Amino acid sequence: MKTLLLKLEPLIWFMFGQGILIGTILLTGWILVVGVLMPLGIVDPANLDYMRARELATASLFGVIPLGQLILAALLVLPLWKGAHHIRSLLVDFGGGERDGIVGGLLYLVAIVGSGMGIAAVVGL
Amino acid sequence: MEITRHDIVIVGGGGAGLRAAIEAAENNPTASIALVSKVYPMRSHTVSAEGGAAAVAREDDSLELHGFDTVKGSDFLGDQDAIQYFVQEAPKELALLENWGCPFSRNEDGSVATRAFGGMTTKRTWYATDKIGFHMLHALFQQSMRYKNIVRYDEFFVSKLLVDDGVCRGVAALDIRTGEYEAIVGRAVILTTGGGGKIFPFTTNGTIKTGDGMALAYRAGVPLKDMEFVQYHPTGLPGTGILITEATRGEGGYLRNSKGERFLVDYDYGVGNKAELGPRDMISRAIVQEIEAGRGLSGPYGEYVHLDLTHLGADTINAKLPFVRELAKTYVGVDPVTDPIPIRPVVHYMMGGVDTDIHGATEMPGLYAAGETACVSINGANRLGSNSLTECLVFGAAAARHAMEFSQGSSNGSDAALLAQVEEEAGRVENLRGRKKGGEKISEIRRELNAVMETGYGVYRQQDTMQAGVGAVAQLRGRVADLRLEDDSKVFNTELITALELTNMVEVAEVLAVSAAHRKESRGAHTCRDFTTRDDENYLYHTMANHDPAGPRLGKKDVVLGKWEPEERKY
Amino acid sequence: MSSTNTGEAIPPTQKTIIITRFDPDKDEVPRKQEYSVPCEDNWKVLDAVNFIKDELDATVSYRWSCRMAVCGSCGMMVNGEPKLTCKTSLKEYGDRVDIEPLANFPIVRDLVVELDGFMHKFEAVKPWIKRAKEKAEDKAALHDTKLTFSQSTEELGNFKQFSMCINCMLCYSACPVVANEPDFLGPAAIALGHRYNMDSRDEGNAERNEIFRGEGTVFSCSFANECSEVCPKNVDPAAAVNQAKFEAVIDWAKGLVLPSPSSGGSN
Amino acid sequence: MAGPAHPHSMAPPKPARTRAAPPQMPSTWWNTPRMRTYLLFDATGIIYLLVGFVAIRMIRALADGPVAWQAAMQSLENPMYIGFHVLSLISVIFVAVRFFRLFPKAQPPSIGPLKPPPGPVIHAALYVVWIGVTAVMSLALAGVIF
Repeated sequence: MKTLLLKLEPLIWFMFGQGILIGTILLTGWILVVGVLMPLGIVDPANLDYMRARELATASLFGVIPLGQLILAALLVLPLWKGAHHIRSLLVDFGGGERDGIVGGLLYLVAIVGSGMGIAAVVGL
Repeated sequence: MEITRHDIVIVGGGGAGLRAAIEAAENNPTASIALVSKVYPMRSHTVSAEGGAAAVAREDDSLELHGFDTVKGSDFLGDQDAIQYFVQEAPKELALLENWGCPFSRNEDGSVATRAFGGMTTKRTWYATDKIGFHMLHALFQQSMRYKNIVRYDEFFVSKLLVDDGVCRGVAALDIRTGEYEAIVGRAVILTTGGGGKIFPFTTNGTIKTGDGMALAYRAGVPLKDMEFVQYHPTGLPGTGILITEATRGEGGYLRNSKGERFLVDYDYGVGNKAELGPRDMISRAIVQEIEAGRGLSGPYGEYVHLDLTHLGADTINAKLPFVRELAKTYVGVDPVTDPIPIRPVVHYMMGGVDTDIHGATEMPGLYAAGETACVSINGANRLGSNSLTECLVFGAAAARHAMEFSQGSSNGSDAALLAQVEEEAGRVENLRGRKKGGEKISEIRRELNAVMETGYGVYRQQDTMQAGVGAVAQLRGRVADLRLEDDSKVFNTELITALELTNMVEVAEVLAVSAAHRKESRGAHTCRDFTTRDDENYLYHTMANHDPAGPRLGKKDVVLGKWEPEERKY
Repeated sequence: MSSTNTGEAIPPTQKTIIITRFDPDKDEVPRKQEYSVPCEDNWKVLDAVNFIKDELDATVSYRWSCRMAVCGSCGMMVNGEPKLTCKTSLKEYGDRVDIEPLANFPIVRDLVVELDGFMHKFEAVKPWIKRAKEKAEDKAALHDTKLTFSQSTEELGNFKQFSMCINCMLCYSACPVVANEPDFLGPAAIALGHRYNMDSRDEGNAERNEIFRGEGTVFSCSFANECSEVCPKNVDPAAAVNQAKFEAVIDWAKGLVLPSPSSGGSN
Repeated sequence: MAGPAHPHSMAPPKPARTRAAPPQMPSTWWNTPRMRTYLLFDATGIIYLLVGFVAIRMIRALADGPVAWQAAMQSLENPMYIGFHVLSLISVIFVAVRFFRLFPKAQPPSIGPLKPPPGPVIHAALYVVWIGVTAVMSLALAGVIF
């Protein structure tokens, strides 16, 4: 497992990099509005009713580029890779050096599964 | 007792040792080269060199000019054949160093930049901002890692040369980490262990500069040459003795006395219009005279003068002298951009050393030496700044070539005889370890030795203090045999190593004292108040000191003169 | 007795220096020993340790040499932080100074740690100028008659910072990954490899990047940035490691697109 | 918390000549302010993973139709979710601040002929992009724009 991980480290680190950079930038607005302001009623949830949500989610640029879905996919998938990678290094930092192969593999599996679900959901819109 | 056999054994992992190892390994890929060092090679004191390394580089320069500067700088005591060979090989060696990755500072056109240095008529000192020694040592060390036939013995202390029917065949080395002795045997040995500045209290040298190689050769019966010539670098920080490179003056720094005068210009100290860029011995003497004339400043660590860089501006200082700025701020709390640095002359280099010929060979077959340990004598009575690093490269390589040649032609000698010597040496040192019955304390003897050397053999010397010094050091040599050691442990016993180093220091100091006391003239770094002129009729020779239980026996060796006749040394 | 530049004398202050002692033949586990030392005002931590060795207890063992922060031998943990003791002023500490051997290294004796592990990683990154062509036919690259390579000040600037490493190993003591992954190459070794990768005279990038992606990979680094915080020569190894990651990704991607001929051979 | 440091980390390739298993100081590297910040930074990984999955749940609900979407939005009003999302907001900001501080350092001196802009410029650019995108997305989600 460790050798497989070793081979894919560059790709994993690249995904982590996008996760922390683009993920953080995209997540902030989403958490602020959908996660905090609307549930607290500061912003009226009706502004994001079903029709509005779909409209945003399926918005496209010049009718060609599915911008809404692309941003949504990034928002769903990228944070998972930052999460998986950082939990892995956290566990290594707490003496998990030997088991890193298995633990790392599992975490990235979760990220892959999550990515699959995310992309499936976005495509299914 | 382990015995390991190699083709050649190199003692000392600094500039000269690493260059020798690389030369031997490169030319003989099948040969096995032992590199024995008492510290990890990247800790060797070469690391602290700052200014630069000299070699002809510019169009307006010539080998002839570099040669003449070196001869004149040596006050005509340097062997002119060796100097000729040195200046001729220098550019090739520094180019090789550059090819191995040394990050030299550059000109606009991408070629290596050169700067002015003391006693040099043109700019020929290749530099890497102000950390040439550090960059050179690391480039050499990393380059040496490329050769699998270099076998490193890190943190092994060599306490005895193994001599078998007159031929040097290896070393008895104490593995500091385990406390066990090992016989590291080869068909030739090269000593590259550097100088012995720590016999003086106030020196730029690190604590590992205890003259081990010189003492090893001396005890083995090989003469030490010109030991009386000790270079005082004009600019060292008071208290710590940390070196402030001559490059500060090369880049235009001024020396000022307490009245702010540029005393090298306002008064005549024989340096003419070179002023701050005169040779080191003259500038050090000028500073001492300024202090004695009452125009010095006083501080917690004695009298000093100012090295003023403020007019160079922050950009030049940060670009060319960043390490100097860091040192001044860290160790004397002065920022050279805004305030002058307190400096005073400090022991820096020993021109003398193990007597070798132009190939690095000593009188004893199979024993070679290079670098500050050796005295090929290209430096004579005073070394010009930035010649030393190049000397390490040129003669490190030369010694390696000739040592390999010698080793190919000679037989192995009997392991039994060599092992017997190592066993005997191991026994001797084992008695020393944790020797509670001694009456002398290491730090006490070191302090006394330092005091004797400071009073007797400073920038200005005179017969009475030197004669007194000879007696005092001889007495110390007797007392150092009666050391009391607290630490009886086997592993990493640094007290035992310090005791062995102290013995080396006392022996080297005695040779220096006797050699200095006999030279009744003023030449280069050896300046007497009672014999103020240079006396070429009676003293134009190399002082040779041979080991003798009663004390060093002096002899003479002719200076190899050449196209430059000794003349009055005026700048 | 030392004094400020204005001359009035400052008396030494008495400080308690706690030194970790360990002799493999005598002690099972490292123990602490306290010494009371009269410390001068401008002393560095190393001066206090030297005073103890010379005057109080000659059996204390530690490494030091240049006392001007350029040889890198005297790295120790001072009050829990990796420091170069020859550069750290005693004034920064109260009257109790706890000196331990460098963290994350096996102890040989007292304050002396085992360096072979580090040296092995050091040599693993092939820290030397590698040229594709041997010297002879390499003349074109050399600068006319002076047989040196031509290198602009800007090219020199690309790697100069990473070439300032004095191998003091403080970054290895500060790095959490070194503490938990023994085969991680470590900050200084990667910075050195990166230094050669960034040197315009070197052509060994491919080989070194392979090493960076192999065992003890640069990707183990979790960018704690502690190595750059403790580095006494601001080499900024964290920058080197993360730049090396960036290069390794590009190299890896290139490897997928156009499988390059294996560049083994020249050592 | 952290177990003792790995007994043989940095162990020499050949066993130490002094003893089979040389001891090592138990290193408590983690209890300094900088290291606690770093560990917290890594710990936000858990938050990112969970936020990601919550978002996936929301979008799957959107795909299932208006009733599912409405229920999903309703479920976010549960105080547990609100607490979690407030914590996520803090985490995201904390990550941004530390990551943007370190990001310029990781830029290679040159990408081919291009020279990345100096540190502070990258630093400022990152903040501008982050705040800009957050503003646009927030306004969009809140129905103010688009």
